[in-house]
Amino acid sequence: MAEVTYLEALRDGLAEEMARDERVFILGEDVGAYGGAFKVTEGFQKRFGEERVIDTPISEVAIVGAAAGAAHMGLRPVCEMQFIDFLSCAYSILTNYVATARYRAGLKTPMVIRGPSGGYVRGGPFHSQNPEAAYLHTPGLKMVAPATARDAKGLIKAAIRDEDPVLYFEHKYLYRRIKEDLPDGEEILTPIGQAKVVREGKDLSIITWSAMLWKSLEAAEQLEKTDGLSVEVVDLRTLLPLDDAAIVATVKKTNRVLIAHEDTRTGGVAGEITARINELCFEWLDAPVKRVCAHDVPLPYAPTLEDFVLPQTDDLVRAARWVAAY
Amino acid sequence: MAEVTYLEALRDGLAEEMARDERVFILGEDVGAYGGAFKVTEGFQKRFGEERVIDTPISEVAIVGAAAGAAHMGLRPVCEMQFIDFLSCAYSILTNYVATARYRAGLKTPMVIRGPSGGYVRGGPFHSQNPEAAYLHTPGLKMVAPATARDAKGLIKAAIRDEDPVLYFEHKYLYRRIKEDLPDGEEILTPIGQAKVVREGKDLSIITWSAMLWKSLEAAEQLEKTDGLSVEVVDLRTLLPLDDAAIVATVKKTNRVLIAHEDTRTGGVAGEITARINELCFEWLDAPVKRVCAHDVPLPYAPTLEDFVLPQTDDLVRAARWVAAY
Amino acid sequence: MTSTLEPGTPALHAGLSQAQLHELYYFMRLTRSIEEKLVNLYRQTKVIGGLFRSLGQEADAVGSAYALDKGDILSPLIRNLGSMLVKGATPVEVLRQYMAKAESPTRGRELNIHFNDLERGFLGQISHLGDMVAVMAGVTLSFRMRREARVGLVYVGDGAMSTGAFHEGINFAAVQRLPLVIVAENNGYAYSTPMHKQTAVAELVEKAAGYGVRGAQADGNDVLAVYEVTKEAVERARAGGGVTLIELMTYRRKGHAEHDNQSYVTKEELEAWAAKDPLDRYARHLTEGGRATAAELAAIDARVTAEIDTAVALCENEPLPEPATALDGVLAEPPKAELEWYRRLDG
Amino acid sequence: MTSTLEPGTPALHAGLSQAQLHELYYFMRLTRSIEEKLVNLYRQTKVIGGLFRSLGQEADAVGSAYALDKGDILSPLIRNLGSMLVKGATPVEVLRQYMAKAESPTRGRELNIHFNDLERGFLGQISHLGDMVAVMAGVTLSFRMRREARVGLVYVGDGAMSTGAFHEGINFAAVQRLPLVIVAENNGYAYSTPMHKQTAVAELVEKAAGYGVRGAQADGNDVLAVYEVTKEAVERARAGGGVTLIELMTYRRKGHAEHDNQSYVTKEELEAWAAKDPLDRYARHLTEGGRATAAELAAIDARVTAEIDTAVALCENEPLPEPATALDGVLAEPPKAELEWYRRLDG
Ligand SMILES: Cc1ncc(C[n+]2csc(CCOP(=O)(O)OP(=O)(O)O)c2C)c(N)n1
Ligand SMILES: Cc1ncc(C[n+]2csc(CCOP(=O)(O)OP(=O)(O)O)c2C)c(N)n1
Ligand SMILES: [Mg+2]
Ligand SMILES: [Mg+2]
Repeated sequence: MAEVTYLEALRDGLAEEMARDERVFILGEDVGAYGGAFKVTEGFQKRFGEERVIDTPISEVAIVGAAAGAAHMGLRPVCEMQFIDFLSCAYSILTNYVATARYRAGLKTPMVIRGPSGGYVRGGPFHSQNPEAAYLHTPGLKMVAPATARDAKGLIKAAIRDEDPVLYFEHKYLYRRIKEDLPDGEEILTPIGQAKVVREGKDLSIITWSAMLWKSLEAAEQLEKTDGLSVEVVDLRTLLPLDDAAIVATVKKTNRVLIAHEDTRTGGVAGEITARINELCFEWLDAPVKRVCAHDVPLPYAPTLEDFVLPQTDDLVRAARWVAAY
Repeated sequence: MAEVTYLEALRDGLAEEMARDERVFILGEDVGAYGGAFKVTEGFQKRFGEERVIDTPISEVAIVGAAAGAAHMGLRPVCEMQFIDFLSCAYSILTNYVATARYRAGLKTPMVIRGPSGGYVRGGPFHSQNPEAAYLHTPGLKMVAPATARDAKGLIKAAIRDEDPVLYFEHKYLYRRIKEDLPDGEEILTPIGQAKVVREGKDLSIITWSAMLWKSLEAAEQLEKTDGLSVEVVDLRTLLPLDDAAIVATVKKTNRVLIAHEDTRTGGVAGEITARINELCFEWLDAPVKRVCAHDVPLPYAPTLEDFVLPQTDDLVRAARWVAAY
Repeated sequence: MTSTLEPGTPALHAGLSQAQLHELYYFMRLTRSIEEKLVNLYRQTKVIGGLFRSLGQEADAVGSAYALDKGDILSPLIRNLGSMLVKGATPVEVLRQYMAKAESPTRGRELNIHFNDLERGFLGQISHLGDMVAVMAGVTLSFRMRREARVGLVYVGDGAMSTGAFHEGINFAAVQRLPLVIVAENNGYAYSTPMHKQTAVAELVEKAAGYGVRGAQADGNDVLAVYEVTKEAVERARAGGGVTLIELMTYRRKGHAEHDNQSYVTKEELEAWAAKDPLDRYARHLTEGGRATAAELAAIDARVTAEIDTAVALCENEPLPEPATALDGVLAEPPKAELEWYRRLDG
Repeated sequence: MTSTLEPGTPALHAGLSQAQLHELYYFMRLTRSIEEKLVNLYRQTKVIGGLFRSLGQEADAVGSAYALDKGDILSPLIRNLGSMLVKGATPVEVLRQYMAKAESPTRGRELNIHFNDLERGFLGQISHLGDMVAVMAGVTLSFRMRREARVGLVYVGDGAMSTGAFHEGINFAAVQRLPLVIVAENNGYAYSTPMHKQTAVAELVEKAAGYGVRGAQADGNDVLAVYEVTKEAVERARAGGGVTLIELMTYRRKGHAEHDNQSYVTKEELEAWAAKDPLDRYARHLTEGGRATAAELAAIDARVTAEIDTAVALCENEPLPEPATALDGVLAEPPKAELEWYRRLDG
C-alpha cells in the first residue's frame, strides 16, 4: 500500500501502460525533459526514450492530427494539452476528423487526449476551463473526468486501452490535494461508462463529477448533521457515454435530484442529464431537477470573483434544502 | 409587395445595412466576384466595392480574428463561412477571444458570423452541420436561426446593428424553398431574444427553430386533421439568449411539450430547454418533455440514411401523439 | 534557407519501362473517363451530391502517386481521383461512392472520393482543408517509430495552404524530419479565388523556406516530370532526408464543382490550358518517341471504356443503404443503455 | 523571395534626442524594477496568480514600442510589459492587475498584463497564442479602410509562431498588404522547448519568405538597434509598404514563469546572456558615449523606485472586487429574463 496523490496516480497509470504496451507514446508541449507543466510525465523521457515522449511545437491541431494518424496505424498515442483550455484550438480536427473516423471510414483511432481542467486555482478565464460541454455533442468521442486518485489511475489505463478516442479531463485543483492508499500490485482499471455511488442516501441525490464530487460529499455530510438529510452522491466519472442506468437508479431511489457541475449553466452537461431524467423517469420525480453550476460568465481571476462565480459547498447545501423541502 | 425567397430576403437585409451604414463590410471566402458559394452576396462587390466585400484566403481563424479587430475599432464586419461547418476551425478564437472581449477587457466587438447550416440536402457529414449546440455554452455570444424569409431579413439587420457578436445560422434547405411577400418600403427588424408563437394551440406545444419549424407546422396540421389535436408551435428564432418567457408561457398554456431540433440529441440545445422548463415551470407539466432530434451519429450522405437520421414530420407526429396521450 | 527551386528537365522516360509508361497513360485516361462518366450520371441525377472534376490535372495526380511504393500511404484531395486509382481504388468503388450505394466503401456514409483503404495505401480526406497534413504527419511518425522504410504523401491545394492546420502539420513534420512528401497543387484557383488573393508569394514553393524543408517544383501537366520530382522526394524521405514540399504547376479547367460556371475566368485562359492538356501531351510524347503506337493507346482507351461500362452496369441499379444501418459503428462497441433508451423513446 | 536579412549596425543614436535616449533607459529600468517589485509581492503571496518575467528582454519590448507613433496600436505578449509602459500603461495598473484589485483595469477579471486601452494604443492579449496576429490584422484593416495613417504592431514568440492562428493572421495581413509590423521575439525557448524542437529553420526571419513579406533582424538586446529596425518597418508600413516580420535575437533569462526553475538550461548559457544584459549595456553606451552621466542615470533609477513605491503604497491595501460585480458586462445589455430566473433559483 502506498499513499499517492491524484497526480501521482495518474502518472503511475500512464507509466504502467507505457511499460505494458510499447505502442503507447506521449506527445505534447514540454512533456519531455521538463515533464509537463504540472510534471505529470516527469521522468518519462528518461525512462521511455525521446521517441515515446515527444516534445511538440505549440500546435494543438498537429498534436491531435498526428495522434490520429499514428492511431490509425496501430499505435496508442496519449496527447497532453498543457492546459485543457488549449484543446479548443484543435476543436475542428477533433470533432470533425477524429470523432467521425470510425463511422465514416472504418478507421480505428484509439487515442487519448488529457490535460488539466477546472478552476478554484485563480487561473483566470483561460487556465480554468471545463471543456466537457463542448464535446458532449460529438458522437464518436468518449469523455471521462476522474475525481479520485483511484479513478485517476483506473481511467487513464482504461482510456489508453479503449478502442475509441477518449478525452480524459483531470482536475488541477485535485492534483496534489487528494490522496489515497492504492495497493501496489493491483491492476486498477475503472470501466468507462460506469458511474459510482460514492455515498448512499435516501432523501435526495447529487449527481456530479470531478472536483465537485468533493464539495458534494462535504455538503452531504453537513446536511446530514444539520438537517438530518440522507444524501446520495453519484460520481458519474464518464460523461460520454452517460451511465443512464445509474442516473435512473438514483432518481428512482431518492426522487429528488441536484446536478452539480463546475462549468457554466447554459449549455452545460446538466441540461442533458436533466433531459434524460425527464425522459427516462419523469414519474419518479417529486421535485424539479435543480442545477448547481457556475454563473454564465467567463471565469474571472480575482479570488472574490472566482469564488462567487464557481459553485461552492454552501450553494449545494442551500439548493439541497430547497429540493428536499419541495 | 414583392415575393422573395429566404435567400433573397437575407441578401436584401445585408444590402440594406451596407447601404445604410458605411461601417458594415463583408469578408469571407469567394464572397466577392463570385458572390459566395450560395450567391448570397451576388453583386455586392460591384455595388459596394472591393474594400467592403473582401475575398479572404481559406483561413477561418483569420476571418474571425480580423473581424474582431476591425469591430474593436468601430467597424461592423459580417463574416461569411462558406459552410457553417467550417466555423469549427475558428472555434477557439471565437469562444475564447471574441466572446469574452467585452467581459474581460471592455472591448466592443459588434460583428456577425453567418453561413449556411443544416441538412436534408445530401451534403454529407461536413456540409450539413447544425452548430448551435457548440456555441450555446459560450457567455458573450448571441445566436439566431431564422426560419422564415421575414426573419432571415429581420434578424440579419438586427444582428448587424447589435452591439455584441452574433452568430447567424441560415438554413440552406430553406434558401430557395421558402418564399414570402415582403413589403418594399418597410424596415424589417426582428428583435434578438424574442421567440414567436407561429401557430396557436392548446393541447401541446412544439418548441423549435429553423427548418424544423416547417416540419413542425406540417405535423401540427396533420395532427389537427387526423387526431383533432390543437398544437401550438413556437419558433425560438434566437437561441442565445433564450426567450425563457415565451417558453414558460407556452408550457403553462398547453402543459405538454415537444422540443424539436435537427441536430443530434445528446448535448443538443433541447437538453438546455428541457432543464429550463424543469426549473421554471415543472409543476405545469402534465407529461415529460420529449425531444425529437437527429440520431447520435455524424450525418451520413445517402438519402436513405440521411432521411433516417434526421427528424421527419412523421417522427414529430408520433412523438406528439405519445405526449398528448400521456 | 534549404529551399531549392528545381524546375528541372525530366529524363525522357524517367527510368520507367514501356509497360509502366503505358500504365501511366492508362491511369490518366481512367481518371478522365470515370469523371466523364460521372458527368453523365450527374446529368441523369444519379450522382447524389456534387461532382468534382480534375480535368487537366490528371498528370499531377497520377504521376505523383506512381512514385510511391506499395507500402507507402497517400492522402488525396478532391482532385486526386487519379492518385487513388494508382493506389488501387477501383472504378466501381468510385461510382458507388458518388451514387451513395449500400455497397460503397463507406456504405453510403461519405461522398465522392472520401474513402480509404490503408492496406492499399490511401487515407480518405475530410472536407476541412489542411487537416490531412497533420494526420499524415502522424502516419509517417508511426513509420519512423517502427523503423519501417515507408513514406507518406499528402496533397494540398494553393487554397488549403492558407489554413492553420496545414501550417501546424507541415511544421510538425519538418521538426521531426518525417518521411513525408507534401504535394502542393498550384491550379491557379481555390474555388473562385485566384492565387494572388490567397498568398503574397508568387510560387507556392517559396513556402518551403519558412519550414526549413526542401522545396521542389515541376510542370504538373507533364506526367513524367511529376513522377520524377516526386520520386526523388520520396526516396529522399525514405532515406531519412525529411520533408519535401513539391509545387506542381497546373490548372483547374473546370469549375470548383459541376455547378460552378467559372464566370471568373477568361476564355483565353481556359483555351491556353486546354492546349496544354496532360493526356494529349503524354499521348503525343509516347507516340512521337516511339514508346507507344496509336493503336496501343486506342486499345488502352477501349479497355478503360470497357472497365467503366462494366463498373456502371455492376452498380448502377444497386440499392441505397438500409436506413437503420445509419446507426452502427460510431464507437467500437455501442453504448447499450443509450441505444435501448433511444429506441424506446422513439417507439 | 522578398525576405531580406538586415542585421545592420544601428546608427549610434538612431536619430533620437538626448531626452528620448534617456526615456528609453527610463522605460527599460521601469520594466525591470516593476518586475522585481512583483517578485517581492509574489513571495509575500500578494500576487494572486503566476508571475512572468522579461528579464533580459526589456530592450526588445521598449525599443520596438518606442518606434510607434501616438495613434499606432500594439498588441503585447506576456514578456512585453515594457511595450505597454511605453504606450502609457502605468505601474499602478500593472500592480493592481497582478494583485487582482477591484480598481485594476479589468476589475479583477483578467490577470497580469492582460489588459488594454485602445486610446493609449495597446490591445490586451489572451492566453491562446497566435490569435492576436489575426486580431491585429483586423485592427490594421480598419486603419486602411478609413485611410488613417496608423500602424499596428504585434509580438509573437518563437513558440507562438507554430500556431495555426499565427499563420492565418500573417498570411491574411500579407495578402492585404496591411500596415502591420510583426515582431518575432527569438528568446531561445518556448517554456522548456528549445527552438530546434519548435521549427526546423535556424532563424525565425526565414519564415518571412513563405508569406511574401519583408524580413528583418536585429540584436534584441540592443535597444537602439531594436528601435531602428522597428522604426523602418513602421514607416514602411505607414507608407503602404505592407507587412514586415522582424526577428529580435534575445534570451529569456528567467523561467517561463516564476515557478519554473529552468532545469533545462545550463549555467553557462545563463551567464553568457547575463553578460549581454540590455540595461547594463545601454547604460554603458549612454555614459561612454557622453549621452548621460552616471548621476543622470542614477536619478532616473531613483525616480523609477519612487514611482513604484508610490504605486505600491497606493494599491497594496486596496480591496479585491465585490463578488457580485462578476456578473455584469457579458453582453452590452444583460438579458433580463435570464438573470432574474437565475437569481430566483439560487435564492
Ligand atoms: C477549412 C475549410 N474552409 C473552407 C472550405 C470550403 N472549400 C472547399 S474546397 C475550397 C477551395 C479549395 O481550393 P484549393 O485548396 O486550391 O484546392 P482545389 O479545389 O483548387 O484543388 C474551399 C474554400 C473547406 N473545405 N475547408
Ligand atoms: C495555443 C496555446 N497553446 C499552449 C499555450 C501554453 N503556453 C503559454 S506560453 C507558452 C510558451 C510560449 O513560448 P514563446 O511563444 O516562445 O514565448 P515566450 O514565453 O518565449 O516569450 C506555452 C506553450 C498557450 N498559451 N496557447
Ligand atoms: Mg487550387
Ligand atoms: Mg520564446
